[in-house]
Amino acid sequence: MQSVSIKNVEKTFSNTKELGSFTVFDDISLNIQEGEFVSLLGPSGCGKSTLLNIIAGLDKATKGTIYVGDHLVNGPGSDRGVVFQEAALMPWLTVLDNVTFALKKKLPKQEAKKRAEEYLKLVHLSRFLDSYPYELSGGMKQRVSIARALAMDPDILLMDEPFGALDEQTRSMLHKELHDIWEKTQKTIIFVTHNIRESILLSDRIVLMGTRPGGIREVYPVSLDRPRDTSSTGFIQLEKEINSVLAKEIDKVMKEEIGDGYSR
Amino acid sequence: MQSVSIKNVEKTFSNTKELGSFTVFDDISLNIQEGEFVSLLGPSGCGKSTLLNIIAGLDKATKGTIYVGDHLVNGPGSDRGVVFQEAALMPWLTVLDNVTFALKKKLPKQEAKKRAEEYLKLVHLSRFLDSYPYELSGGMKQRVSIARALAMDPDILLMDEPFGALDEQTRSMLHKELHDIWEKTQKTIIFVTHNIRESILLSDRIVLMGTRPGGIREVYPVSLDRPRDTSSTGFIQLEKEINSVLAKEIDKVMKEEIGDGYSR
Amino acid sequence: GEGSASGEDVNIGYFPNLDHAAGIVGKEKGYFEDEMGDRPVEFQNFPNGNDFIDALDGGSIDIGYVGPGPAINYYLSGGEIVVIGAAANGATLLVSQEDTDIHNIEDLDGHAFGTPGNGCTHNVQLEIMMKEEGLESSRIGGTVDHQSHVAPASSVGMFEQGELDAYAAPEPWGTLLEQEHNANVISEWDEVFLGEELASVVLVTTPEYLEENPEEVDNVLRAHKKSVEFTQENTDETLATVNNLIYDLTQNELPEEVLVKAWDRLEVTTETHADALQDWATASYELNFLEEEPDLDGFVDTSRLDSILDEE
Amino acid sequence: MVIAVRRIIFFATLFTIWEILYRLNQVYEVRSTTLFPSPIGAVEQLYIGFFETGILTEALSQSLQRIAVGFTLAVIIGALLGIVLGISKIADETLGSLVIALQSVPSIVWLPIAFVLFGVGNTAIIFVVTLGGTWAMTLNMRMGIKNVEPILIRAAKTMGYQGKELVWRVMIPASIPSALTGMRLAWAFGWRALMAAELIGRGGLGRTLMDARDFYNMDLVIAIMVIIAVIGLIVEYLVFNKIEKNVLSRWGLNDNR
Amino acid sequence: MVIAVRRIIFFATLFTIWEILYRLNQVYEVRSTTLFPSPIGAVEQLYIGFFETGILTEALSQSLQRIAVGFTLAVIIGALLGIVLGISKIADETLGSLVIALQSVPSIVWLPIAFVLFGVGNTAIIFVVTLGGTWAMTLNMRMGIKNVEPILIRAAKTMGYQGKELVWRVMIPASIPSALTGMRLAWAFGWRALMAAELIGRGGLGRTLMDARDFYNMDLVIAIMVIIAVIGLIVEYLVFNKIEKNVLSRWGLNDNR
Ligand SMILES: Nc1ncnc2c1ncn2[C@@H]1O[C@H](COP(=O)(O)OP(=O)(O)OP(=O)(O)O)[C@@H](O)[C@H]1O
Ligand SMILES: Nc1ncnc2c1ncn2[C@@H]1O[C@H](COP(=O)(O)OP(=O)(O)OP(=O)(O)O)[C@@H](O)[C@H]1O
Ligand SMILES: [Mg+2]
Ligand SMILES: [Mg+2]
Repeated sequence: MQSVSIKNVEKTFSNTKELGSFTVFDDISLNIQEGEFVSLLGPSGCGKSTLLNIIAGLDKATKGTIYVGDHLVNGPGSDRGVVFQEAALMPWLTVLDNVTFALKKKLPKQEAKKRAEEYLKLVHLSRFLDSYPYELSGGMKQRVSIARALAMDPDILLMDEPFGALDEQTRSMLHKELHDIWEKTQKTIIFVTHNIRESILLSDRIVLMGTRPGGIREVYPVSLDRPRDTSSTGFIQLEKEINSVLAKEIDKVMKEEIGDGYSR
Repeated sequence: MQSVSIKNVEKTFSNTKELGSFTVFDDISLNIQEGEFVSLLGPSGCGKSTLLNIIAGLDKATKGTIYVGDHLVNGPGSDRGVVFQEAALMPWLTVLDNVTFALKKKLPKQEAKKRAEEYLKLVHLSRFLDSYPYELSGGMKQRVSIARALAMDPDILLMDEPFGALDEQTRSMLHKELHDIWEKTQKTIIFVTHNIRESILLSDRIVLMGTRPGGIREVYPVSLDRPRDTSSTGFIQLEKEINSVLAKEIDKVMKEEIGDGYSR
Repeated sequence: GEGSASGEDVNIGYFPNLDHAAGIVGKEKGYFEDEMGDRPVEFQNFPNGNDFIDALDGGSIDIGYVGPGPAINYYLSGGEIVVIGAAANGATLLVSQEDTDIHNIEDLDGHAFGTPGNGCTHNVQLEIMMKEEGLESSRIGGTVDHQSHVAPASSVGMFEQGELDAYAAPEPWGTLLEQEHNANVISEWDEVFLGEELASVVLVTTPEYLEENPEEVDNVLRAHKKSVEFTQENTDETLATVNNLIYDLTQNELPEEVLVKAWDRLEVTTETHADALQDWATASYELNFLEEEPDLDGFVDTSRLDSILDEE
Repeated sequence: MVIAVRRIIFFATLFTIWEILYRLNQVYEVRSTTLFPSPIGAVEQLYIGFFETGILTEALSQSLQRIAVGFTLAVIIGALLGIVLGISKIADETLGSLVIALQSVPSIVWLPIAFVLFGVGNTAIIFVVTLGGTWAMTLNMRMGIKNVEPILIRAAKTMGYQGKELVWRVMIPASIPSALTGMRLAWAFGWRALMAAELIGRGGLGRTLMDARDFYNMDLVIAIMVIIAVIGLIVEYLVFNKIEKNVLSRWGLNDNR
Repeated sequence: MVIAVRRIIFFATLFTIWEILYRLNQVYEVRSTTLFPSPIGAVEQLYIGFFETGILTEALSQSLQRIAVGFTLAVIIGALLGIVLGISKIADETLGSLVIALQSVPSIVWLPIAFVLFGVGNTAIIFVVTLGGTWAMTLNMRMGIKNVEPILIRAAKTMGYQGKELVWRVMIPASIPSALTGMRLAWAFGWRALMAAELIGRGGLGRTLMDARDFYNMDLVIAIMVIIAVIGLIVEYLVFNKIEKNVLSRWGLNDNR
């Protein structure tokens, strides 16, 4: 498995006519160990997806570098599997084909099919193997996309709010599955979520990002024993702490929006 | 404002080659009062979005009828505003224009603009009025879409997981705003969510749907006083109850997937 | 005003080509205007017979110079057209590519010949001569391959690249092929079928126009006569006029020696051989270009021209 | 079935109106009677051409061979060019300008150039047909590629797809709707170019058409038009329409109203 | 700037290679020397035609008027037709078949029909040009409409948009990329049809081109090609490209690779 080290990364979008150039964050550094499970938390628009995309090699950082193991990231690769915030399914492929599509580069056809079916069963979609994406509900699409990334079995899993559109039961079932897979395969996982509980439940460390200006605000190591109990005091304590820091971030934005700080 | 009454509604998709015809639910009846706030809960793929679309007039029920007030629904109308599960923004319009787009049919230009700006401020997007949708994060798109529906000020609001991609702070801020708007304007609101807490927090009644076969399992009236306290015993009690029923639904699916009940 | 012949203008059509010298000279020298008095004259030039006929049929020209082939075919398919005089006779040359051994009609056996149009004047002339030698075109199952729409312009390139063996050429292209590309002459202009007799350009109008505007027709014919006389007496100036027109249209001139030589292979004249036209049409029928036996009665009416020629 | 009936009624109505117009014109002579074609006359010509003289049978078989080759080449070349222009900015800015510059150049201009390059013959004709269809395919393919949802390309990249495979497995499938329009147009403009090219007199429907015009046999001209149209319809319903229905229904785009 | 330089280098290279080929051919006579045009000769012809004889100036102004009217009509009619076909299933099954049947019919066939309908003149030419461009616009617009993301239409419907307004405010904006390709093709095929139509002898570049061909002035043929190409490029970069850049960047499709 692989470590990920992020060094002084800045991302500026310069194509935006309206805002001139827009700096999402300007100096992010973070070292993620091999086999570590790190969550990214932060208000909407703070740059979580942007950072994930940079790690995935899909976007270029305007400054700074990312290393995966010893390799400088300068493009996407199948060592890093991504669950996108949108489902990103190929509309011309069936559910099953969408998953095997991701495996064809690695496995022979029959094996790819078998493995795809297995992971689709995991997300309860066995009945919909031959459906096309437009025939699926929002949550079903997201589950296909999760199955696809898991089936790829990459060293590093980058997950952007993978469980956002799922009901709580399915979600906690998948929490368990993801946790098992992680334990078994010792993958490095970077996990974006809005759900503080979810992040505490799953991660070794929680990275809290802020906005305006964007960047890392706090990093919380989670030292609770697994499996974690959401009603334990340590859990509740941490949840409260993170919540209050996040609340401050949101407040700041709110003031900017409503107060005099910003005028058009 | 308007009541909504759903009478023996069935929805079957007959175009699916794989599954033959697929019946999502076959007999849903529900009366929603004027000014009532009703939440739809249920496992992924049970037909919440489908039902919402039928009420919106976008899909046709294969059987049964829907009345809004005295009118039989046979097409979409601006009396029913919809927040879609996907953001559904026009990619060629800026954030501001996307919102005014929904108002142009009702208001003069200047007024439309003013109102759009107001609601975009509410969702903290004043800085991004002139951005195009592709320049927004997932949560930001969803907020535009919420602002758009609220600005339209329809009699009936149909919201499909509107807060799914938002961080908890923004989410609870919007809970408050939505609640205030609802109290002030006495809108009828049908609200799809996966978040049991959210549904208890906001609604007058919670409709719990199931799948395979699809349909309404239970309807829970929420009689707690507002503003509701998530740590009150009534709240926790109800949460547990709903949780356990939902868990049963999911279990059923799981058995089907993993057990012998279903084979390919 | 466009697209109709009504009103004041007299619209005259012609081709920018050597055998249309009468029309070209008349236009350049202003003979038509002179005769027409205060009625304005408009000229239009055409690249091929079909377009000319379309224009006449659609009423955008009233009168004009055209080859007999399109005129006869149009007449025989029920079109309203009448020949009121000849403008030039001759002007067909049969040539073969320099590397072929084709020097006589019978040598064509097994080779390919081209003609500017299908069943055009030159096509019929060549095929009827072949028929006398017992040869038939591939069109009717014979052994000589026929390419029916080789524009004179294309013929040069095809000769150069050896892709066409023989060509029934209108002047001045026959001469051009002979002089510039060393083509063999299979048959001189006066040896081809109907040779000197067959009109290469005739002056036509519609019977309706003839009936309703006899004076204008007479004026045109008078100018036509003047032009023909001029060209007969002033070869150099005529050739220069034609070449200038070509230059004005294409920024290019034909070599002078080609024009001079070609000039000898045709005869600008008002002499109309109605029987040659009938013979040509009959030959066309014999060659299966026409389905019914042609009867050109009423196609030629040179009475007005004859009386003008008699005026002096 | 309903569709077929609808279509038949539609065309039958057109046919009848046309024939009535023709007869009215014969009587009132509003327009030239020689050049106004009659649909019944065209049907007659079709019968004669196929079953009596056989000239249409022969011409058709020649033209079909040429259009088949030319169309195939146009689609392949056009697709390749379109992909290159859609993907590479440099190519779009240089080669792209050339494509735009050349696409307005009519077949009559290409013809002499083709003669110079390939000599007079089938090759030259096929060259012209290919050119006739290529640009439509190129531009549609290019726009199809440019319009692929970026997220799909990004997703495929993280799965290890790149270069040729990315094009083949993602960009091309995603551009099929555009490519389909390109193919339809390539087919149509290929025919147009073919008709122009066959005028040089090496057989085919184009030559027959010109010959017919030379003798003012407008009914035969219409008969040839009908042949082209019918072949167009056959190909449309056996090929293009099938693909389109399939693609649109897979993508859930069937009921856009 | 970089783009412009790139483009100039590209075209200059083509020009040079061509002239070299021409000179080699003059010496070795691989191909017909009469018909092989020289680019320098073409430039000369351009100079003469614009500044000495003036024939190109006149022909160009005539052709431009016709293409302007014909193109505009083609885009408008094509867009309307395409929208109708894209929206209405019945229209697609009947009128759509007709469009498909007619689009392969070449201009040479339309020409005599246009004469019968409009007489020989500008109207007939513009008719043919319009027909030449319409189908490309129609088919692209149709596919554009069919390809609009259903969710956008659904969203607009819930905001009270329907009928004409839905088409105008949602379907058309959403189909602009397709429509743009349609316009580009309508422009190109409009020119092609124009060249064919102008042969009937009412002036314009088409006629000059034919005359030049008939009298072996291949340099002038190329000069006319260059004129058409340059106009194409000007329109491309002043109109189409601007719109495209604008649209693609708004939609975030700029960096598809
Ligand atoms: N292509 C782009 N051009 C300009 N700005 C962009 C672009 N993509 C993203 N941004 C901006 O970058 C910021 C961060 O976006 P990002 O998608 O990373 O947010 P996020 O943290 O994932 O938010 P969310 O939780 O809502 O998904 C946003 O303010 C967004 O407006
Ligand atoms: N166009 C369609 N064709 C066939 N089946 C469809 C179509 N649209 C939806 N379905 C099926 O209908 C069922 C219900 O879908 P719906 O989108 O209503 O679910 P949902 O309750 O909103 O789920 P989620 O919470 O995941 O959004 C799903 O099983 C889906 O596969
Ligand atoms: Mg995000
Ligand atoms: Mg849903």
